[in-house]
Amino acid sequence: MTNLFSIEYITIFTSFALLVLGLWGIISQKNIFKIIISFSIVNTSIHLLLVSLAYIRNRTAPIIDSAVDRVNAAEKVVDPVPHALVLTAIVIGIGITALMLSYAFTMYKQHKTLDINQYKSLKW
Amino acid sequence: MVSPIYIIAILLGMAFMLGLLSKSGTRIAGILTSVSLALPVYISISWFIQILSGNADAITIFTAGSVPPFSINLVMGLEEAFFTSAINILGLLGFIYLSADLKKQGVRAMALYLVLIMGLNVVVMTRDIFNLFVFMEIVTIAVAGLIYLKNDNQSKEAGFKYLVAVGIISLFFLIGIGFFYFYGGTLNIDGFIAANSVVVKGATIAIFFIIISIILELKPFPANGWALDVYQAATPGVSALISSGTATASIFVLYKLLPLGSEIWLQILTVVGAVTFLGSNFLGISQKNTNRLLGYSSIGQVGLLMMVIGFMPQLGSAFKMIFFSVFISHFLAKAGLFWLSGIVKKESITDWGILRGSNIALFLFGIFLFALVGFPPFPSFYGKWQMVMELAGTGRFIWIVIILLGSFFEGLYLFRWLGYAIKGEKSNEEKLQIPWDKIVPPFIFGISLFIAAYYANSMSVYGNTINLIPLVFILLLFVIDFLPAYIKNTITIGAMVYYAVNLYPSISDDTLRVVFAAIFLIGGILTMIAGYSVKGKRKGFFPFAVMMYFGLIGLIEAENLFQFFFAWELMTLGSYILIIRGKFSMKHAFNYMLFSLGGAYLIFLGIAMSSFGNTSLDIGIIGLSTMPGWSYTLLAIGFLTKTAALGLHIWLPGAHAEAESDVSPMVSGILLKGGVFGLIVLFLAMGGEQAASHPLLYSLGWLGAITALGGNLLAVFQEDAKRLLAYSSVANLGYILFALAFMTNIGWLSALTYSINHFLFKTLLFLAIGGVVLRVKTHNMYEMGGLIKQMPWSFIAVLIGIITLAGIPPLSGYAGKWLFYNAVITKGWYFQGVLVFFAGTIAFLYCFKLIYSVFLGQPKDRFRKVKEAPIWYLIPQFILIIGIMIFSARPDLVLKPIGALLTQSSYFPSDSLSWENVTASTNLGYWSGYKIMLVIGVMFAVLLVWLMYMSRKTQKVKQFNIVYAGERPFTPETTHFSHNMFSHYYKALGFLSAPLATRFWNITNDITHRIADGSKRLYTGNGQTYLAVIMAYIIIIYLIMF
Amino acid sequence: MLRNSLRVIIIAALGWILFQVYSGYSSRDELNELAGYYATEGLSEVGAANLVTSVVVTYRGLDTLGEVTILFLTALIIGLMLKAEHRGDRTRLRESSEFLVTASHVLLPVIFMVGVYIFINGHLTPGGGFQGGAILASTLILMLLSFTNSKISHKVLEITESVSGISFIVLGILGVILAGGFLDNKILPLGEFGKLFSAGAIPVIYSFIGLKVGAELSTIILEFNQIQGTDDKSL
Amino acid sequence: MIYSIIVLILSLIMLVMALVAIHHKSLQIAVIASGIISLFASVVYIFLAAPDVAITEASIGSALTVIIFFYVLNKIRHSDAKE
Repeated sequence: MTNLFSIEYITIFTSFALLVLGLWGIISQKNIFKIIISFSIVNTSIHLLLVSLAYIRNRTAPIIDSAVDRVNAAEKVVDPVPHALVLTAIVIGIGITALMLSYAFTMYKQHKTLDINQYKSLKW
Repeated sequence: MVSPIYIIAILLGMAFMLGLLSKSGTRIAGILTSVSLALPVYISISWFIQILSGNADAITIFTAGSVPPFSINLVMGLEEAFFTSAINILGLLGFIYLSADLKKQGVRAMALYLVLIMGLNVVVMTRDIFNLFVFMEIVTIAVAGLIYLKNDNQSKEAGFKYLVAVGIISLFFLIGIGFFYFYGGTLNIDGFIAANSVVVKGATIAIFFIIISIILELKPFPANGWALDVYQAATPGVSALISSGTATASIFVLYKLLPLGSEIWLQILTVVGAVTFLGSNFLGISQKNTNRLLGYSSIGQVGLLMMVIGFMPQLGSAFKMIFFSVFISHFLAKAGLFWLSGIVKKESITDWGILRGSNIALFLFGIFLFALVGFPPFPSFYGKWQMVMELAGTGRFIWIVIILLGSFFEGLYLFRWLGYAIKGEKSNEEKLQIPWDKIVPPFIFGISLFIAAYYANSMSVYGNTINLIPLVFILLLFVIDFLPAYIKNTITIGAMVYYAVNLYPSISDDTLRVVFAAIFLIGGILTMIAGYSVKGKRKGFFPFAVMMYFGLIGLIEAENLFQFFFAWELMTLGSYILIIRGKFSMKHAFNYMLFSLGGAYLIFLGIAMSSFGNTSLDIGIIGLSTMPGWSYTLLAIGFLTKTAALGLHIWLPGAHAEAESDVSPMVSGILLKGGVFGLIVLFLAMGGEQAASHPLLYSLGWLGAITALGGNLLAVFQEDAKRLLAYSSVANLGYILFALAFMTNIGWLSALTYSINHFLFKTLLFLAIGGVVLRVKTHNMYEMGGLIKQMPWSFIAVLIGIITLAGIPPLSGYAGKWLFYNAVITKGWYFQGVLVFFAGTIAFLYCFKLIYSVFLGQPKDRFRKVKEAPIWYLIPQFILIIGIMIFSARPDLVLKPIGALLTQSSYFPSDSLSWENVTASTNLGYWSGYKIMLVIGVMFAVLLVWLMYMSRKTQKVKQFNIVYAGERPFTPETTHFSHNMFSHYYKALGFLSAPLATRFWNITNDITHRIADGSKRLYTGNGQTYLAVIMAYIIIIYLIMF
Repeated sequence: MLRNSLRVIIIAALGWILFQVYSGYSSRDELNELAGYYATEGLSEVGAANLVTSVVVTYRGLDTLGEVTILFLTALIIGLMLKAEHRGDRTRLRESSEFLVTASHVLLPVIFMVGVYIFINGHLTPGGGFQGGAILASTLILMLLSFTNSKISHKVLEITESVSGISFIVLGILGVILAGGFLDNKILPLGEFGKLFSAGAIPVIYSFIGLKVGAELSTIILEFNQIQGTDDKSL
Repeated sequence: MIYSIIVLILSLIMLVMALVAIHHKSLQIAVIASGIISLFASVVYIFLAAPDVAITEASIGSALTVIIFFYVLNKIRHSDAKE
């Protein structure tokens, strides 16, 4: 049970909770702007998940400096790979969010509304 | 060879470079973009060719000077080379197509396009899961940008829905990747597969998220609302890229990632694919918006591809061929159709008549549709065939039914669309604008379909048994379509004569086949002669006429079921186009295609069931079927749709009556025999005489009898001369079915006599009436009358025709009847016999009506000046009359060899007919055609002389020289004697001719459409609902999995 | 009502699935083989002290290329989409406070230098091209805030972006020609571990990444800024 | 242990902020709340020994995203006011 109180358990749980909340926001909010916000929350939650998965207790950041011996670095540092993935994912995330926003903006320009229920000209 | 890494470098480098160009440099940018799109085409194709020919091995491209799993690697193998080639070719052509739109948006839009193609290439080649994610995101974003190109309200909306939906899907993918790495300790796909043997605990959930997101990217039904909106709203050029380009990459990704998962994923994929294929195509049938319709079809095809992948283990070595065939048809045809849609610029498929403004566009449209539905010789035909056969081999019939049902729905809406294009209304003011850059890409894809067809043929197991030369000839006819009709007619007739001469020796020992070959080829040549009367070019007629005849002959030549079905489909396709050429035949041709397609798929299913447990595909295996009840019934119903048995007949009258004057005899006198031949093949395979007590035959006997009665009853009350003849054909085919169902020697003999007779007199009658219709420009008999003076030769032809039809001595119709009643009595089916006999008497009524109201009575004023039918119509008529005369006088010439064959064969050993010179006798009596002819001839001559002597006193009056209580009737035609001629009979018998079948099919059709229309409402248009459906889809698959 | 409860069910079911995943999770104590390799062999192979950098720039360099491409695409598409909005008369923006202007004069070069420092030292310390690029972009924001009437040239950004993008690819190709593969950093000598000029081409590549990311983020911000009508009070 | 408690508190704040971001009527507050989630996430990353990710999340995920959100939001509110 003590395990559950370790950082990575907390953060993973948090990330899942954030994910569920974000998804709830995505399918419950009528405002497109809110949907995009929810989307970015989901994004953040997944980044958090990936970083948590990389964590190993009592280890330091994957940077070899005075604190970490070069020789047995493998026993000292946490996993650098998910960090690299998350770096990429964050940048992709802002790209997609910005794109969604500009779509939302042009849609708003046309119809003067952000209610997703009003955008149903395509159906069936 | 050039390393594939340069594909990335060139495309991406050029995309970055374009930023340096000034905004006005679109011309230069266009050229640079084309060049940089062309280079990857070269690179990937050269790899494909080299690897395929064995000159090169698949290579792995390492990056970062390290090896996987430490660094990302790309692979260029045979499959990758194939898919990147496809994508790059599409990329280049798609750019040419889109260049005008892109130029409008400036240099940046071109950079966008380049990045999209680069992304697709990497998605195919990469072996690293996260790299895959990144480049899939690139593709997503680039597509989202391209959707915006159209820059209208709908495209914005669709683009946003797309972005959100795919965004969510990719987030699930990312979760999957996180756990993939956590549990697998690698990001390399191959590394993971290798490690999977140790069963990585917990990795199943990672794989679940990964594969489910790829499946969702493939737009499974019903979690695909966003995709449909995109297809509808984007510029067609972009939709083509999405449908053929990104879907290609995604399907390959699925194929690449599947080995990660366990076997159960294959089953899930099969179900997902089946649901998608069936559901999407079903909803498509009530769709009118062009691009959305294509979207439905596109999604359906991807579903089929998923099914193919899901069945990978079952398909075994045939997998590659099947996948290739289905894939390439979809890839080429769907892109082509979207491109054409961009040229036509019509939102509704009902407005596609404008396509007729361009022959080349119409031609391309046709082949794309045929390729999608899976008609031979296009690749998907081979693919579907092979797939169905492989599935049948393992007894998966439910899946076959799903595939065929889905294909049927797809055929339904595609052929409705084709109908609108060929026959739909078209205003004269609108002109189809076809710039070269818009037509070149679909043209290249159209040609590629034929090349792909050739490869599919050579990869197919039975492909080498198909004779491709006639197909080449058909293609040649398309090429020379610009020539005048008479030249093409001569070439066609020449080719048919040549074919007949060459064919004869190979089948001469089988009289049965000779008879049918003669009907098909001699009949074909005769009806083609009538075609000389057509002036102008008669575009698009000859290729399809030849296709139909080649299909018919193919049935005879077929040695295995593959050839048989190939020929059957060709025949269907050719005849459909011939029928739709008629002025008002759009609806009827559609009905014809509907029934033909349904019938063809029943035959297909029957063949599949027969093949279960058998190793070969010889035609004889039908008889060895392990599920005889099913295969016999399915095949029989399939063939009966072609012979128009009552209940399945509703397509026939319209199709035959509304066809062009010289096409009606082709489809009525000749084409129907294709169905008869099918029945003969089936019944022979069932075992001939030994199967005589089979319950199926008993019911078919009843069906035949009822069809004979019903057909004649319906014919009697017709006012339309051609419809009358058409219904009469229904009845005659009923006789033939009835006689065949006896399964006795004499029964078959009479059936064959009927077949020959029906060919002779129905071709004759349709030609003669067709000639009349050509002159008087109406089908309604009560508007004609007294034409005997103007058209004496046609009169004689019709007279001979109806005498034969009615079975009045001395002509050969009587011979048929004589044999027939002999057969009925021997068989002992008295009650059915009475029905048929009664039907025969009804035939007298309409025969009389036909000759009386058209040729006799008072001539109409407006027809006083009409000329005799064209000489080209009369020549074949009199050749047919000569044929009837010979057959009537010397039936032994034909019947003796047939009888001998039937008796000698193991099928019908008990012979009950004996010949003595010209006299045939059974234990019930004897008959000599020659003598009867002589006796009746003398009687006829005496009567004629007497009549002529009597008629010298007749007095001429004006037609409407009657008093109607001081008023003239408003429509004097309706007072014509022959108008509503048999109304008094109608009171007594009318209830029998109630259009029950029509009503039944109408209701079925209506219900189907309503259901489709109702379920379509699933796609509410609300992007949020779509997202909820996506999430629900994930949950459902999860529940199935765990 | 029905729709809402359906939504609740969907979310609850997803939560339940995720909970299953969570309860199946147990933390690990060891680096896996791959990460272990990066931590040991990677040092001598790549020579970057920051392991994340060595993974991002070298081993997974293709991902990074894809990533900058995504930003490139995004900037490009947003440019296309908002192009129409730029037209029309731009009302004069309100003058910023003098304090902000003065502070910006001082701060701008500093922040800029910090950005550059971060991406050049990416192989030694936390941070790198993305972070540095983001900081470069933030100087732009500051400029937009303080010099409300300054014209920031799209052209400069575009050229920076194109040139650094092409350089990135050229460096990658050089890797194919001179070293072991696309984006191999050993085209330059690895140098002494821990020094600025070490780890082969990593500092060079990361600089280009930094410039490119900075230019792209700036473009995005600029595009969004240009749709503004009157005031930026909310910032 | 102390780290765990800090992380737990941060997590709780993040979850609360998520609720605020989703359900609060004011879009501005929602944007700020989502920015806070990102910012706190970057603090958590420090505890998770991921300084690179922390910097990135703070600068890109938090700051830039919020700025872009506000640009659009501002424009939307602006045109609302004009109506």
